Amino acid sequence: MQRIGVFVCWCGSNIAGTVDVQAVSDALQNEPGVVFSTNYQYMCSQAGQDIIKNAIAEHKLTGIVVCSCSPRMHEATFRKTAAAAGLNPYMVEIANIREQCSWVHKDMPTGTEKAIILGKAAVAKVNLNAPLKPGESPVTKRALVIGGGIAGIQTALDIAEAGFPVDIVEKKPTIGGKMAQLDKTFPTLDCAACILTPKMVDVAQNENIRIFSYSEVEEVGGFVGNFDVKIRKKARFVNEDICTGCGICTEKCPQKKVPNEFNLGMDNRRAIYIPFAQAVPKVATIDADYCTMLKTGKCGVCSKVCTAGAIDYTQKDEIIEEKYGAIVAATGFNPISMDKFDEYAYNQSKDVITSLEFERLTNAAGPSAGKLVRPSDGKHPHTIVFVQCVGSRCAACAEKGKEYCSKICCMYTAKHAMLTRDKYPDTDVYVFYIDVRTPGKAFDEFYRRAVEEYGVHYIKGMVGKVSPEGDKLMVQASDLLANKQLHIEADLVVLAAAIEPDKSARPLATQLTASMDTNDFFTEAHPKLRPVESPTAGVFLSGTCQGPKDIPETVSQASAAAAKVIGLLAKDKLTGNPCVAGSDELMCNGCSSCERVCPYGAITYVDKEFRMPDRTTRVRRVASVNEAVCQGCGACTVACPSGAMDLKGFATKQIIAEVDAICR
Amino acid sequence: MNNSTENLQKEIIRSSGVNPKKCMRCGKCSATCPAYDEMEYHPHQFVYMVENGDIQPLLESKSLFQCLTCFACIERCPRGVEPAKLVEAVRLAVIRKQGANHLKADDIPALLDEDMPQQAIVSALRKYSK
Amino acid sequence: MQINGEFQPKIVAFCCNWCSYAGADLAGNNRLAYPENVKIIKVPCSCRVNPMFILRAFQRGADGVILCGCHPGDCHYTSGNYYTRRRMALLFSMLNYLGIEKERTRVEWVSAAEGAKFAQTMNEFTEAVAALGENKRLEDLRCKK
Amino acid sequence: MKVSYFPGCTLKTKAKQLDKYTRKSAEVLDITLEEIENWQCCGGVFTTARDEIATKLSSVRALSEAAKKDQILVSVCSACHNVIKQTNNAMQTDDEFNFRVNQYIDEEYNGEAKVMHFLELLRDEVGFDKVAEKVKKSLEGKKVAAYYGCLLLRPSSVMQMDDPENPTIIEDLISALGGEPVIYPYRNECCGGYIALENPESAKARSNKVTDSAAKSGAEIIVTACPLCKYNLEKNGSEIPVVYFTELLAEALGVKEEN
Repeated sequence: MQRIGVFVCWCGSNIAGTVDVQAVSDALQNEPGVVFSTNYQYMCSQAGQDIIKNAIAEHKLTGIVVCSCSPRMHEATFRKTAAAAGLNPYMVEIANIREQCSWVHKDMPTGTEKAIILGKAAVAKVNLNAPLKPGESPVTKRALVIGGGIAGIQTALDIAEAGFPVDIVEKKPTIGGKMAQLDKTFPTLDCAACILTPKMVDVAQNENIRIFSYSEVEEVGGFVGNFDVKIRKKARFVNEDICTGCGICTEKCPQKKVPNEFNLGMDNRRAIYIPFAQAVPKVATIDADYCTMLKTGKCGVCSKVCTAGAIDYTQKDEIIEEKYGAIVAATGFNPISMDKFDEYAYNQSKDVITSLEFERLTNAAGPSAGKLVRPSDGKHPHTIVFVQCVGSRCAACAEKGKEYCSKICCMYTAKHAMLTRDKYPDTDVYVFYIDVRTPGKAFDEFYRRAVEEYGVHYIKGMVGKVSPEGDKLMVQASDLLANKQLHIEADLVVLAAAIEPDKSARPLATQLTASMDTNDFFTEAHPKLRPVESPTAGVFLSGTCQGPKDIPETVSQASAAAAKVIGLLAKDKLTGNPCVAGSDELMCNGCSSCERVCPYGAITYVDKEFRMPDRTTRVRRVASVNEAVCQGCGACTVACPSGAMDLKGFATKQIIAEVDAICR
Repeated sequence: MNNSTENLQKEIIRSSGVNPKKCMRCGKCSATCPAYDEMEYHPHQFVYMVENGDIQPLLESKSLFQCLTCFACIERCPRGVEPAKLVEAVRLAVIRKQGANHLKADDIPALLDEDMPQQAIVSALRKYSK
Repeated sequence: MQINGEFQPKIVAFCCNWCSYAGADLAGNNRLAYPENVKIIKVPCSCRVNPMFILRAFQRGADGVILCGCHPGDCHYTSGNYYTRRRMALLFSMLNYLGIEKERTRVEWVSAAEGAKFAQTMNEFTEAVAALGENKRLEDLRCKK
Repeated sequence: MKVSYFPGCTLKTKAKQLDKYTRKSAEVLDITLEEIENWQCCGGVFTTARDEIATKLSSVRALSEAAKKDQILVSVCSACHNVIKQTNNAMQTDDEFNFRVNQYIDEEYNGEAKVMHFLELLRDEVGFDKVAEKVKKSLEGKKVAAYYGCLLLRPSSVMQMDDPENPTIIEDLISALGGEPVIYPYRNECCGGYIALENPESAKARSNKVTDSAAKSGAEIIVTACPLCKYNLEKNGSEIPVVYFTELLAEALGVKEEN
């Protein structure tokens, strides 16, 4: 018989608010095997852990039940606590009375009743627990960074700097991400290219970094320390190793009418292209959707002009398989579509643009060579209206936009407004805002400068409608402080579109078995204390894939994620999972059912000598589990017709005991 | 807020189905309102004043009868507040009282011209009278 | 079980550790309410659920049993949920034959990102089971108090 | 195709053309319009207050009638369509309202009917391509401005006809008839509506914005589905003729009587 201690956590009011913790510990006191039961405000705190340690010593406990938050949160903590007190860590079971009880049930009686039942199930299980000893697994000392924007770049550089090899997978033909499209960066106004492109070159030159551009993650298997990843290197129809990036092909290609995504479709590129001058890798890519040669078999101009002979129309997608110890998601963001906000006439006038388009318009390498002109007629705009919070901070019931604040818009709009007034003092600039949110070092000072020194008109209110009339945009807006409705005749309207995670993030999260929130941002293992780790071991988060953030914040988080990766890769071995399958050889009849269902090939058969009751010996074929290979899924336990196969930590008896406890 | 104002506020919130607390004070309703210049209290003020129980001035305001029920504020509000429904609920609180019809049937003939469609008359009666 | 004259079904939910248990946690993190009738048992993979566990649950008075696992193709163990799907298809049709309505049993794929789906599934399932009333078919009278 | 038809009071009096040309066009397009028996005025505007019951009962009766016949309920007047569709939505989504309404009517009704504007019927059931096939007299070269006003599109969560800010349904019809649709920004702004009765100045200001905007965009003719919109635009001195879209439709289909 076990001697079980029950420890009920209040989690402040998180649990105690909906669950009568005293009643739970009292009720569990009377369960079979329980010799000690108590409750405490924060079981995971040092004081709480001391209670557990002292109780183990004092009551000679052989098993522990902690009724607390999800085992995904603190199971490891309490196992360590038990181990420190000399108890086998696998004698600890958690009853999840927070995520699966107090947080989802509203009133005290139901919450308490359910918590007691969950506690009883855990006690019933622990009664049948046995001490386990984990095996060890090696760590592949290589990291994968998915996404080659500033977040992925910084993470990769930091990991490489520590001496570990890193691969960057970027779906576009070049790394650089959104930052490469920006003109200047707030609040210091350094040019984005000037600070980003040297880092891109560092990446290209770092011996520890490989770049898989124009590539996507196809499949992820394995687990922390031992991920098996398949990467699809999409055919770019140009041999990367030979292409010198001279760009002649991109000038000679006769297909000139391809919308240039780097300039957000505001100008055209050729069917063979290098996204921008400082691209890394600087090699051309053929856009198969537009290439005449690939579509009709007639053309071949690029091949003719390429002196290096790098063009290869027969190139196929390539699958690269690689092992990684850690994976970093750095998939970034995009501005949302403005389709549902056509009161601002984005789809009705070329002169209504998003802020990212404004960046390209003011960028010296952009479609207008840095001259701020109207996309419709190339004329200089004299009145510009900026609209903030377009699609941000929308209630779910409004059925459009995002509920969150996109965080970066206030600052970049202040930047746009200021730069416009600086370069074109004859321009009237209006900014319509709901709130100006500028928390950050030197941020508010920046915004005040835009108002006080540059004379930007900040108006508290919102634009209700933009009406394109002739070559003007009639802006109807409210000025809440003056209690007036304004009608402004504008030449250009700039919408601060909300940002959302890149569409590739959700399928990636599925492959990584990483969690996401309802907005498709990756969730962190702990919102405060583990902000750069995903709850899935070995998967880390970098940049805006975790939530809206500006460049300084992105870079900090990228370095933090790198630090976590380095910490993992620095280990030679990881402690494995001891919850593996095992066969009772006396019951096994050697039928091979388990072998056939095992996805890892962990089960083999051995001929073994058994002593029979009549003292003779007989050789029988029995299953044998390779514990280093077994991942503990349990498929074999169900396939086994004789009930010989069982799973440690999730034994048939244990689960049945839980079922019984719940149905009691 | 005294008791009767509080009850009136509750009644307006209940019958309109609007939760003024959802408002984030962006003013888009007033930015989009075609009748803005005819109103002394504008859509965003309706929301704010109902939320604060400052309802008496609204009851006396001509703004109640200037709203065109064009649903533009409802359509464009990013928070789904639906200010026009509040305006309607306040207006009903006024005209449902005995003798408080804003438009009386007897007044109508004087307002008509021969082309005026029936639709205008029934709509106005619905909006201005019980 | 009757509480205040209202039938409260007992529901056992087996959740795989990687997707569905995390999905249930996410429902909690987002405070998405579902009925307290649902009690979760964590298993490493949905394929760990032996038909025997389900029979045992009904025998001991459960009114509904639901299995949640990773989406097909996303199993942490590559193929475990496919086993589950095939095993349960057989088991559930047999149970249906025995008079345990198919609405009392269910397999649902819930990923770690689908907190809302988890809560919604549990709400629907509980409602469906509650509508059927108490399950008496397999109940072992010796287990009755 | 047989559908239930709710003409509305204005179509029987001041807006007879709207009704007449709807019927004529429907005939050409093999749509049988079965007029709801003993229909009553929809009230012209949907009172958004949830406790307003009596004024919505006529719409509920029409809806219930159509549901019984398992027919789509079609109206062509913007106002009728708006009131009926919003009432139906309230019957589906507002339990309290539904319960109270059902206290007043004989047979229980829970929003089963499908409500469509004639435009939607043409787009979704007939198909504009089929309409185009029946065109006898193309509107070729005619610059037509569609005037939606408020009631066809808003609130979009209920009306679900088209994008409330950048609609295309009437423009697509115009194109199908061979005309050249003119896009102008005020096509979904209010004409002033019933304010014409009490504050004609306000209605004038609203209407002029619309007609000026259409005129600036080069429109030769404005089409609308709403008698009150037509009245306001015309009364307040539109330089461009305003007609019902059904009139243009009938003209293109070759069934318009020459006056």
